[in-house]
Amino acid sequence: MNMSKIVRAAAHLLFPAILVYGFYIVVHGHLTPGGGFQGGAVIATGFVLLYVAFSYQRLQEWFRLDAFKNAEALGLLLFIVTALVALGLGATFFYNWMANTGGLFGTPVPFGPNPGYLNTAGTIPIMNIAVGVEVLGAMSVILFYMLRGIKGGDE
Amino acid sequence: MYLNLPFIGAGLLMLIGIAIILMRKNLVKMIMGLSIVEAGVNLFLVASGYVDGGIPPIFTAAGDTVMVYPTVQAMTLTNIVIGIATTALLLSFVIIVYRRYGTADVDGMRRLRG
Amino acid sequence: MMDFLLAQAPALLLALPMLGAFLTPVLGRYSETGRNAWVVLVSFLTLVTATALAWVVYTTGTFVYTFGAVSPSLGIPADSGGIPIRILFAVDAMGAFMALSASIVGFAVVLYSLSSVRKLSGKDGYYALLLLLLVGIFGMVCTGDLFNLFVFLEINSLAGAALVAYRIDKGVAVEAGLKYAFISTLGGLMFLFAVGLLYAQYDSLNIAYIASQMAFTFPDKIALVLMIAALALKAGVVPMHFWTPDAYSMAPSSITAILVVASQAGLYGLFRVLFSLYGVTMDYVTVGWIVIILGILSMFIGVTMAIPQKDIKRLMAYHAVSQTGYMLLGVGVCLAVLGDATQMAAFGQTAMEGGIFHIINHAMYKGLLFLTAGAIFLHTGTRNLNKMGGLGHSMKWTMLFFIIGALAIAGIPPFSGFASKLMIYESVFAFSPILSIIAMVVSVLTLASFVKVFHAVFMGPKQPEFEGKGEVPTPMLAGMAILAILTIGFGIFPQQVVDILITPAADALINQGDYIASVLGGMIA
Amino acid sequence: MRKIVSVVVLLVLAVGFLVSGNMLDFGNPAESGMDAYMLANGQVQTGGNNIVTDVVFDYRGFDTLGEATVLFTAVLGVGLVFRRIRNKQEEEYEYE
Repeated sequence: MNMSKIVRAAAHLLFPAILVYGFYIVVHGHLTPGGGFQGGAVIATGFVLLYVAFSYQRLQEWFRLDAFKNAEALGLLLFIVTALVALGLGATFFYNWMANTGGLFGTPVPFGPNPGYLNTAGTIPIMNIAVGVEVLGAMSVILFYMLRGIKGGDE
Repeated sequence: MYLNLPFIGAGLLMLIGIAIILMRKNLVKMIMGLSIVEAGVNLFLVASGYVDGGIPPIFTAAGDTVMVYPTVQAMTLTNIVIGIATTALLLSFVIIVYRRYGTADVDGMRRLRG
Repeated sequence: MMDFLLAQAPALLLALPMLGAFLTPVLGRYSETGRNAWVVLVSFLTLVTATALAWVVYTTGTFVYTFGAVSPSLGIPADSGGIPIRILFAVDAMGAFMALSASIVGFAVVLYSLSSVRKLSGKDGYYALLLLLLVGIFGMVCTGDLFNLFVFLEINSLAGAALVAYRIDKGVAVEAGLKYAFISTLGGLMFLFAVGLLYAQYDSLNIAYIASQMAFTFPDKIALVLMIAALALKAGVVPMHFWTPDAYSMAPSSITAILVVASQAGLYGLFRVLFSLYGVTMDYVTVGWIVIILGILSMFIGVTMAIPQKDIKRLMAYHAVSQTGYMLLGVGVCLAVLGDATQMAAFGQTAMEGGIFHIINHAMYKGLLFLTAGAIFLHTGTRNLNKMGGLGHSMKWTMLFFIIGALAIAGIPPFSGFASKLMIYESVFAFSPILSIIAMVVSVLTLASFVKVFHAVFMGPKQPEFEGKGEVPTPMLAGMAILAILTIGFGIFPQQVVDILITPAADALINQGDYIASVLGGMIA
Repeated sequence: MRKIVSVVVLLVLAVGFLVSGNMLDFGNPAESGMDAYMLANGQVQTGGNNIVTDVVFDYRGFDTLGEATVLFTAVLGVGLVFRRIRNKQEEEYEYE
């Protein structure tokens, strides 16, 4: 059974919107509610939407499983390397070595309500993006494997 | 003025979940019961950090009022992701077991003696 | 470089296997040998880091490492009024001791599985999950933070369950993995509810801080019961041991050896909760007796269920449950007399040392026995004792290792099992004679069942269908040799091992005040 | 028999959960200063407005690394369970 034209057109339109919204949540994690995990999960729903609207075979044509595995490994490596750099700088594991240093994401933030500037919070945005990519990859790999398991794929 | 209702609700959720696990035979239903227990624990965690009249602890365009405890929400976030991971793994095992035994019933596959 | 390793040992102990696990699937796609070399390198470096950590802890006392602070020992920020804010590792003698034994068995298992898994598929996942299982064990063993203990408990359960379900073609192993994952997750959730209860009352997740503020109210009692249940379930103690025989027998033998250490990490968590979190604030006599009863039950039911078993690995799994009973008995006796200085000096200290010494001994000889069972399985393709026989002719080394393991588990003098069991017998006899007699009877039954296994597997005429295959390849023998040498070494020099390794570990657990002081920097609120 | 055991277990757990839950005071949790410290210094020390994200990635960042590892373990487990067995040679061992 496959979906009607309307659903497929809607899916085509909605998928980019989901991607943009998901990355918004990931990147603004330290300013608004959200963060790496929530944003990654939102983006993963975009792939589920494509699977529901189109068939599993079409999904396999568009995305290779290895691409998601690479995304996952990249996200995790970026996360642990960002934490390990603090070790290199003589502080402890997971020290926020970019906060309040004025560089990228380094603008100091005074206490109290403020409209929220993107260029703050040291390593937190980097870790947010790393975890967002990792969760995006992980959820999609789980989706692909379970679909292959249910559909018997090309076993 | 909430008379500890959230804690009672969390306890009831956990009891319902454990009751489902003990009473039901179908594996998929037992995994649903496990998710209900997890939801109960999450509710209990978030409720244990609530401060009367507190707002979420985000300073972007926020008033200078009482704020809710942040640590508990970080714990709940972690527990939700762990819930996703365990449920995904358990369901994958159930798919394989169903394909090999033809049934997802706990009694049907008693090949492993206790 | 050397002082960098020593200063950052706890962080490196976790970061190295994690980095190894993340890179293994990526390397695996390009070159098979490259990935194997990478896994061996990572597990060896982890062994080096664990020894460095143990050396630092044994020379300079508890190692407090704070994650995210400017310097490792800055556990309590100056302006926080004596409250630990960040996650901190409080690696005392007991934690370092467990981390050391886990890394030794881990390295032996990696060497062993180089050849035992060579012909199977999915090796990337296998090696990455093995490293993650090690990460789970190290995290549980070193942490000083309750929620951190829960997170590593979950890594431990998931990695273990996925590895138990490694042989997916027959479906039985997947069912064992399902049962193991299900029960462990339920236990983890109960543990998290207990952590939530403690957080709601003390607004902190740090073991030392909660211990200093502990008022043992009713929710604390519930939290204690839930934690004992969840961690005893993870350790495979009797009322909740249903997953142990299935998981240990269905998993590949190399994984079973490390699963034994994983369940001992659960046992360590139980001791940490009993001694460091609650300690003297709870009525330790009743809780001590509960632990003793759990120990006796585990011992007795474990052995009686083991005698009639046909499957060699299921038999050994039940023996693992019964040996865990010995550890619980020793530590339970010490807990029961925790507050009473005279009895503690008389036999409580030796009971505790016997229990802890038994942990590392059990990890060594039980791991050795499971690795020999794996070698036999690789050779004969079956685990049914009735279908084997006459293997002694063709598998000389495996037979030797099996003899060492069997005699050690039965507590025969020259081997390590005897040293720790003797300490347990002496001290438990002074506490109450009946328990000691039960322990001795169980030990005799253990010897009986292993003689039966030895006879069924190695003696008898040479079987025709096992003709072709000779001894197992050398990496497997190397893995087994490491554990065998340690089993003999701990058996021949028990007093030195006890004085160097075990006594500081027992002291670290017993006097809770030192633990709190070392973490809170003496500022007990 | 199984029904009686599960009912007894449920009752015991019911007492444990509900009574201990009810003894806590919803609305004003314990006050040890840890959360107050994070609320007061979260912005200044880490620079992020969302204190929960500060806790998740900076104060308790190690938990989040552990949790990302849990997700990675689950993916490896699922990948291991659904792999395709190429050589049939693995199949011919016997479970009693």
